[in-house]
Amino acid sequence: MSVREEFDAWAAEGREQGMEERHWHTARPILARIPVEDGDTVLDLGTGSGYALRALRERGIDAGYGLDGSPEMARKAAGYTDDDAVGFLVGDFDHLPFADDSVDHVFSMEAFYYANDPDRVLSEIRRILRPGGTFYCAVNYYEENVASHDWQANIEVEMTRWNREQYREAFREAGLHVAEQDTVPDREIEIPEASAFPHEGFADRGAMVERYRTWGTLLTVGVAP
Amino acid sequence: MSVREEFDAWAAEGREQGMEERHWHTARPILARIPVEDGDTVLDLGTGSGYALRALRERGIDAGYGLDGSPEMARKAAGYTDDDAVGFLVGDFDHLPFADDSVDHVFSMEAFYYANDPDRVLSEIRRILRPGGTFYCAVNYYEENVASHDWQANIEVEMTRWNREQYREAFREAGLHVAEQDTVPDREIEIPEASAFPHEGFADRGAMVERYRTWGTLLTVGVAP
Amino acid sequence: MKESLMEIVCCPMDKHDLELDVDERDDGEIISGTLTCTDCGESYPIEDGIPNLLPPDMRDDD
Amino acid sequence: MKESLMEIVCCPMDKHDLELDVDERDDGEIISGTLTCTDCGESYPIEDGIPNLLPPDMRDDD
Ligand SMILES: Nc1ncnc2c1ncn2[C@@H]1O[C@H](CSCC[C@H](N)C(=O)O)[C@@H](O)[C@H]1O
Ligand SMILES: Nc1ncnc2c1ncn2[C@@H]1O[C@H](CSCC[C@H](N)C(=O)O)[C@@H](O)[C@H]1O
Repeated sequence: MSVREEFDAWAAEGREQGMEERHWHTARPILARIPVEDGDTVLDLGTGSGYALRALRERGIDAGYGLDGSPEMARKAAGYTDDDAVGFLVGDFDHLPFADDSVDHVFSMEAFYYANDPDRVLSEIRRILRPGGTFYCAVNYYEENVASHDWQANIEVEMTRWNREQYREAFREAGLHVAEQDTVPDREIEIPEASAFPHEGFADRGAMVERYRTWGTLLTVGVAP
Repeated sequence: MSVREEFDAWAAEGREQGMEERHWHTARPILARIPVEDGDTVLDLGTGSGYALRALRERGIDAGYGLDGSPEMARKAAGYTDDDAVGFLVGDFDHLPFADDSVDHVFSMEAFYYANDPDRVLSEIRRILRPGGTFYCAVNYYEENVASHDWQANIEVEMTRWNREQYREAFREAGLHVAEQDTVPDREIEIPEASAFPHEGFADRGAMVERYRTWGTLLTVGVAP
Repeated sequence: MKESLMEIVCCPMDKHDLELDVDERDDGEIISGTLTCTDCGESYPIEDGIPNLLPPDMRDDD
Repeated sequence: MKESLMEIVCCPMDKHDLELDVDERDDGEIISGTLTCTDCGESYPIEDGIPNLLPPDMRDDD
């Protein structure tokens, strides 16, 4: 199934709302780290409901654009804001429709690993970032997060499962400096008492704690030279 | 009083141990973010007891050098490790005794604001960093952390109190890209019940919570282009 | 879409500038129209205010 | 100090290379000696294994 078909279906089911709610636990502290300034232009790759741009606008960025491969998702996102400085477009990670040196920061949450050719996406990001611009890439599907390993079974789009080091290497290969790498815990999700397990697919409480509090989401920050 | 006299006295009183213990609460999550690789050379500015380099060596860096303006502090730091790959030297922030493009990462914890000329220190750091090298600068003495404002009264070395934006501007002025800015909370320090206040100079519990859990330490990450 | 998007947007295939043809406008907003690459001539639709800049083969795969 | 420090260390004043004179060695460690700038000629002491590369006026201020 194509990205478009898969995520058009997600949008039809309203899944962008549940994602926003859950991803916000880790997106909030990550977005807070981005050194945005008034006047900046920010791009959100795989924007889903578009919540990240709405949040960054409250910090004064000049313009936010959300790109998504699913027309239905982009339509949903557009419906959630009437802020003139936030816009959405349909496009593919591998073929970014943005000019060279045109963007100050790129953010992407739980989306990068769906790319058809992640190395190419990194080159594209490097191309569109202004010197000193950052790429904040957050992924919860990654090698060290063992609980994520079986997610591929539930989705027909092929996913890339790199480890921490592979992320750093791929960023550098694409010409981005690696400024930071961090596992950002989800401190907000409720984890019930041990007696409630199995719960949400976790055999025991320890496994759920490890999944959320330890591995959370992997953040890699790249900077254009 | 000179930096040397002030901190030689701190070292004589053994204060480097209390600082290590307290600063570790925020230093640990900050050090974890630095994307060090095997083979890297890391510099710790205002190293105190030298704990940061000992921690980074466990992640496999090739060499760590701790610089401190206090000969007594450097002697103490040297006494805390017998790792051949960690070395200490006496020097001043404004006059870094390192060659151009010689260091992969610079770390500095609760020390930068003692510099005589902080803009000059940033230029010096920019000079010694290899392209893509990072400067992780953590300061708990800063404008937004109002509880820190009266610290100057207890120390004769003049301190620089910038706000978040001034840090970003000064980094850029020195030619560093700003990759990240974050307030890193101290989640570990024990904060007693409301009835125990006044406590450690805080009038009430709320003030202590704000000081540690909200403002913690301000991290600004610069990257050499 | 806002006309200001034109400042940064380009053809996803060859990265050349796009030319905007507006069919319908509402306030400052472009509701429908076409973006055409000034180099390869490929055109991309704007529908319900949202430009579709998928590569043509991904756009038309249904 | 380790001799490997020589690879990255320089004169704090003019950033020129330093020359190492060893007075005392213990295993690989240089316990005491002098670092001298190959350009300005300023010299910096190594004592108890720790080089003191403070600018001369800050070193001698007591
Ligand atoms: N190759 C690709 N190009 C563009 N968008 C893609 C894509 N692969 C996946 N996506 C989009 O990426 C999103 C992943 S879901 C994450 C949504 C949002 N960032 C959040 O945090 O909740 C989906 O909306 C999906 O349509
Ligand atoms: N101008 C300067 N040059 C070099 N070192 C300085 C300095 N000003 C202050 N220092 C050193 O910076 C240290 C600050 S105390 C912090 C120590 C350690 N980083 C920790 O986190 O615990 C002291 O050891 C002091 O001697």
